[in-house]
Amino acid sequence: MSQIIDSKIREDFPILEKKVNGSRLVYLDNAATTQKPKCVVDAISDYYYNHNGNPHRGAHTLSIEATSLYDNAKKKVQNFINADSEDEIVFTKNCTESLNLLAYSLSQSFKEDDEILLCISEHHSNILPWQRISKEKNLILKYIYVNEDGTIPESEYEKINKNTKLISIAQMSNVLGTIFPVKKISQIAHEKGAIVVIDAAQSIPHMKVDVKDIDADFLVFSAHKMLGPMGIGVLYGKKHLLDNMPPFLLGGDMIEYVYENDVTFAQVPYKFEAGTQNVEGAVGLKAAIDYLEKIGLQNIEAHEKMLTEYAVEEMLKIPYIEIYGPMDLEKRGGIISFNVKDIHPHDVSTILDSYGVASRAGHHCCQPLMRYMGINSSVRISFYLYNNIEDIDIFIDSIKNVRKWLGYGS
Amino acid sequence: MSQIIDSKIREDFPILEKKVNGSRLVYLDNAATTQKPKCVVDAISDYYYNHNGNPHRGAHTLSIEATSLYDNAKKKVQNFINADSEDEIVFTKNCTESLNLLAYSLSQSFKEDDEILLCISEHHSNILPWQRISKEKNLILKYIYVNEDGTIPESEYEKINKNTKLISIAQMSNVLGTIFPVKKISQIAHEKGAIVVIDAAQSIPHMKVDVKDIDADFLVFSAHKMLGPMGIGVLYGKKHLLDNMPPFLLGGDMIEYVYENDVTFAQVPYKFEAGTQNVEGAVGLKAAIDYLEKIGLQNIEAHEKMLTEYAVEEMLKIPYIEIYGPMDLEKRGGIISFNVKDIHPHDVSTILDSYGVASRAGHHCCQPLMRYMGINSSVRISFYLYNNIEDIDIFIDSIKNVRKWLGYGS
Amino acid sequence: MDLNQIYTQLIMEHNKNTHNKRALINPTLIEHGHNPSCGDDITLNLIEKDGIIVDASFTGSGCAISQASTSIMIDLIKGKKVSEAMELAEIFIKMIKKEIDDDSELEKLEDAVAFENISNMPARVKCAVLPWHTLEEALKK
Amino acid sequence: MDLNQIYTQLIMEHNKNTHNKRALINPTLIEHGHNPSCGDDITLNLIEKDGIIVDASFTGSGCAISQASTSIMIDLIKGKKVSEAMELAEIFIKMIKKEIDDDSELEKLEDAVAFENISNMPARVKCAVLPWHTLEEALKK
Ligand SMILES: Cc1ncc(COP(=O)(O)O)c(C=O)c1O
Ligand SMILES: Cc1ncc(COP(=O)(O)O)c(C=O)c1O
Repeated sequence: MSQIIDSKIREDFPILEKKVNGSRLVYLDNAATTQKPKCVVDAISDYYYNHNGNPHRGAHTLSIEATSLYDNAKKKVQNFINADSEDEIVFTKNCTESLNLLAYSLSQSFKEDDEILLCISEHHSNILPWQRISKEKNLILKYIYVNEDGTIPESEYEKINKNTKLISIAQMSNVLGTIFPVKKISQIAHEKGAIVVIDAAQSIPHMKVDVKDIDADFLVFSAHKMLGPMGIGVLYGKKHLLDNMPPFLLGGDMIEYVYENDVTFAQVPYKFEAGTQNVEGAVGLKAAIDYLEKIGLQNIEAHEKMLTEYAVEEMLKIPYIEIYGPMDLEKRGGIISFNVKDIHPHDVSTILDSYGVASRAGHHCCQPLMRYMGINSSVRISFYLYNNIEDIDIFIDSIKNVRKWLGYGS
Repeated sequence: MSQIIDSKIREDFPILEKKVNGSRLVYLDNAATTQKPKCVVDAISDYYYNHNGNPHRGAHTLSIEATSLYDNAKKKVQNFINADSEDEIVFTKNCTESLNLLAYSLSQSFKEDDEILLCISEHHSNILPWQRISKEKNLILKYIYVNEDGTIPESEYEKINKNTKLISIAQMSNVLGTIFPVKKISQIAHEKGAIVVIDAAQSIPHMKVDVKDIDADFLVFSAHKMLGPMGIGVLYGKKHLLDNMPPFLLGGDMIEYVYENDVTFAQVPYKFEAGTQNVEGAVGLKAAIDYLEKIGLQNIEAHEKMLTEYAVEEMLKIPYIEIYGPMDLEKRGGIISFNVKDIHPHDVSTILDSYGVASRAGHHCCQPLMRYMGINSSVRISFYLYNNIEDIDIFIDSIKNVRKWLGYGS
Repeated sequence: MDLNQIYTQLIMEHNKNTHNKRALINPTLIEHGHNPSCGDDITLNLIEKDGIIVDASFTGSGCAISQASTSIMIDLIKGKKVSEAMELAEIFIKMIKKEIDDDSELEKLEDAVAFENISNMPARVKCAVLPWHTLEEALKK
Repeated sequence: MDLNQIYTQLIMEHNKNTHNKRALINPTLIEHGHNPSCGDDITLNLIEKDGIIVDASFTGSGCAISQASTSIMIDLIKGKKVSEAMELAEIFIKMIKKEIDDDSELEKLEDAVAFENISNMPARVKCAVLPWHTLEEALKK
């Protein structure tokens, strides 16, 4: 089978050479975190060996270099998501912090009985911050429920109404793999005057995301899920919205004047970036985006679609496997959650691991969805640009052995 | 002059080979951020090339390895500060986040008219979070004022009284260089029933800090100021205090059960660590502590004391330099803030940089202190283990040229 | 990692065999134990009389390791004194932490020794230990 | 970085010479400008009459760059029309951003061209631009 992305790029990822339990590493846990190409790690070393300084505060060369690297990373992110200005990009430590920042800062202007709307398939990081402010401010927290096939029924959109203050939804579900129609959602939401937050943690690593096209008011994601380093995340926000929000974390570098009992804050985006920022992370994220753009987001998307189709096809041949999420593969990305009859997901993962296959088992930080689906947990595999047909073949061979290990006829 | 730490260790820091404006880099901005030894950068590469996975969530090999590296880093920090258990160590993104977490979580149990006591020399990161909760909860924010020489007069300790709910103070001032008697302060505070927060951002990189010895209830610091990577900070807290605090950031991995409208949280320390944690940062911090321990904190302290004495001695010979902070050098660490007569600190820093000397100019995130001292800003130099006598000599030679550049006789 | 050391014949049998997975009439002690992160969730039912555990059973769901560990534990503690059961729990937990050198200690665990190798699989340790922690909680009351 | 390109004779003179640093009686426009991060802080006083800036001065403190830039700007705009002053501000800011190719444009800035090289020193750009931004704010009103 011909592949869209040449397996040669696997050489850019030294960890893929690793033997796991004596076997070739088949890394299918990309929805949790991704592996790093050499260029990202090299960018980090280069930063520390040639340019390291505390940015924004100094008139000396290293500090100036660090500042300019940090600012360049913002410009890169701005262009990557097609934002209007680099001032619309705030760096955080991960997608989770971005969502906490939003919930805190936005809630200051929310009023009793305002409605917050989430999808039942949201990640805990996109539920808990809204749950907390809903309790604190007596807001009403509502959920959009999905169909059996993991898509949103038309009738659920009626939950977006004049009282809806904010809707926050993942563009791609990290369990179902569903790609939700966020452009349509933001259109309906904006008609009703609601703010739209898009959790792009699972989408942006795998497809072109254009904040203008989908008209997101806010967009959040983590670098570590898109080849970048851990410890850095992004919050995009429309400038006029960010301008009117109070800061979240307080501290050095986000102020104008500090008095013993008072303070005035710096401009956006600085007012949201307290303390010493993670320049290393910014540099690594920029290198990751450069790499993704070199390969091409369209190619990555097509490559993963090919892998997903092949994997689903092969998995459907195995009678004791149940797959969750849309079976119309046009509606999903490269994430497949499933269960093996009679076998607990953790045992499945452990057995797969013994063949070198990295999968994930559990609730995937989506307990409300699990409960809604009536399952305790599932196994999940998820693809990225460096996966290939051979990975899928090894996975399929391995999964066929799982039941035998636990004494069930295959 | 004989040095305590052999300049050979400079070879461990590749960036020190860098030429700045044609000159040898003399990096004297260590209070802002420190340079990284090869072993720290190597630990980061090794992590990404051999062990990278999302910790705590997976049953596959890489995830297990990442978990164990993350946990080992906690154990390392625990031993480094002599905490009772690794569960007392929370990783954050920087010292600033640690302080924001504390202010938010502790304030939930504070009541109107409770007093919060800070020192006037605190960093903005140790002022603003307390200012915010003071306003929200109608607490009373008070300051301890320092003497002309940057030490605390005995009478100021009377501000610690029965109404004092919390005192938060830096162990070493990042402007004055003063090492404050935190052991004595926590003793007085505990007698009055107050909680003691120690900001160790400037102290822990340079001297042995033992949380039991100083009896800190909480201790916070950043890895990047102690040879570690950016993007990771530490919050230490006594277990029974952490147990009773609500979480700050909410999201993945810090929960037990999540329902559509409710949640139960995981145990300490996990309940304070929301979202994907910075394993890379943890690994880098561990490598940094290993390195510091290999050199020996006592040696580092002695080495810096030697450099400070030499630098102060030479600076005192220059009539147009005014030095701030304790002149009793036993009371200070390796930070020297000063001004050059007639010359604005930013011009001083720019001119020093032209000689390859990295210094810092400004308010050093301590505007209330600056205002109290009656100055707008100052120049600051700060030392670390890789600095040597030659660095000081170059600095002294360069500073003597500053006034000439701006047309003032020397 | 050798799967044969983990999914042994014994563990497989206990995982599939449900003789201990049943309700118990009039239990004197009921304790709920769970590993939220993996979804293992068991309820331990005990009938204690004069310091002796005369009957025990469990309900709930979880992975093969947690299910088998619970079943093996129940076989082991039935008929034992509460104090003996407590001692066994202690030994089991120490075994998993690799804190036991003395083989005669291990022998007391009988079939439960099957979990000795689980310490090589940090991600699954919690599953094996769950019933024993739950037992400790129950007996402490 | 060549210090000679930054701390030129002209800038040094304006930094030390205080002929523009004084109070102004009955100014028609007062504008405060500041760079919180470095502590540069100036107050610009202008007397505007029939669309002409007839007098100007400043007070405040800051680094040599900001002080000299303010003083040079004041020399330049005194006697100029408000519209001309606005144009000069625009040219100055464009010069710093390296957006001007046309030398005849630059010539209009006269002595203020001395700051052309400041764009090579990102940390000091704010200092040079401060008075011009302050002027823009004042004249917009
Ligand atoms: C005394 C003190 N506290 C807190 C901080 C804040 O540290 P960070 O910027 O790493 O959050 C600093 C450093 O800037 C400091 O010097
Ligand atoms: C859809 C979704 N949202 C949010 C997150 C949280 O990202 P992070 O853990 O990097 O903060 C994740 C990843 O775990 C995710 O899959």
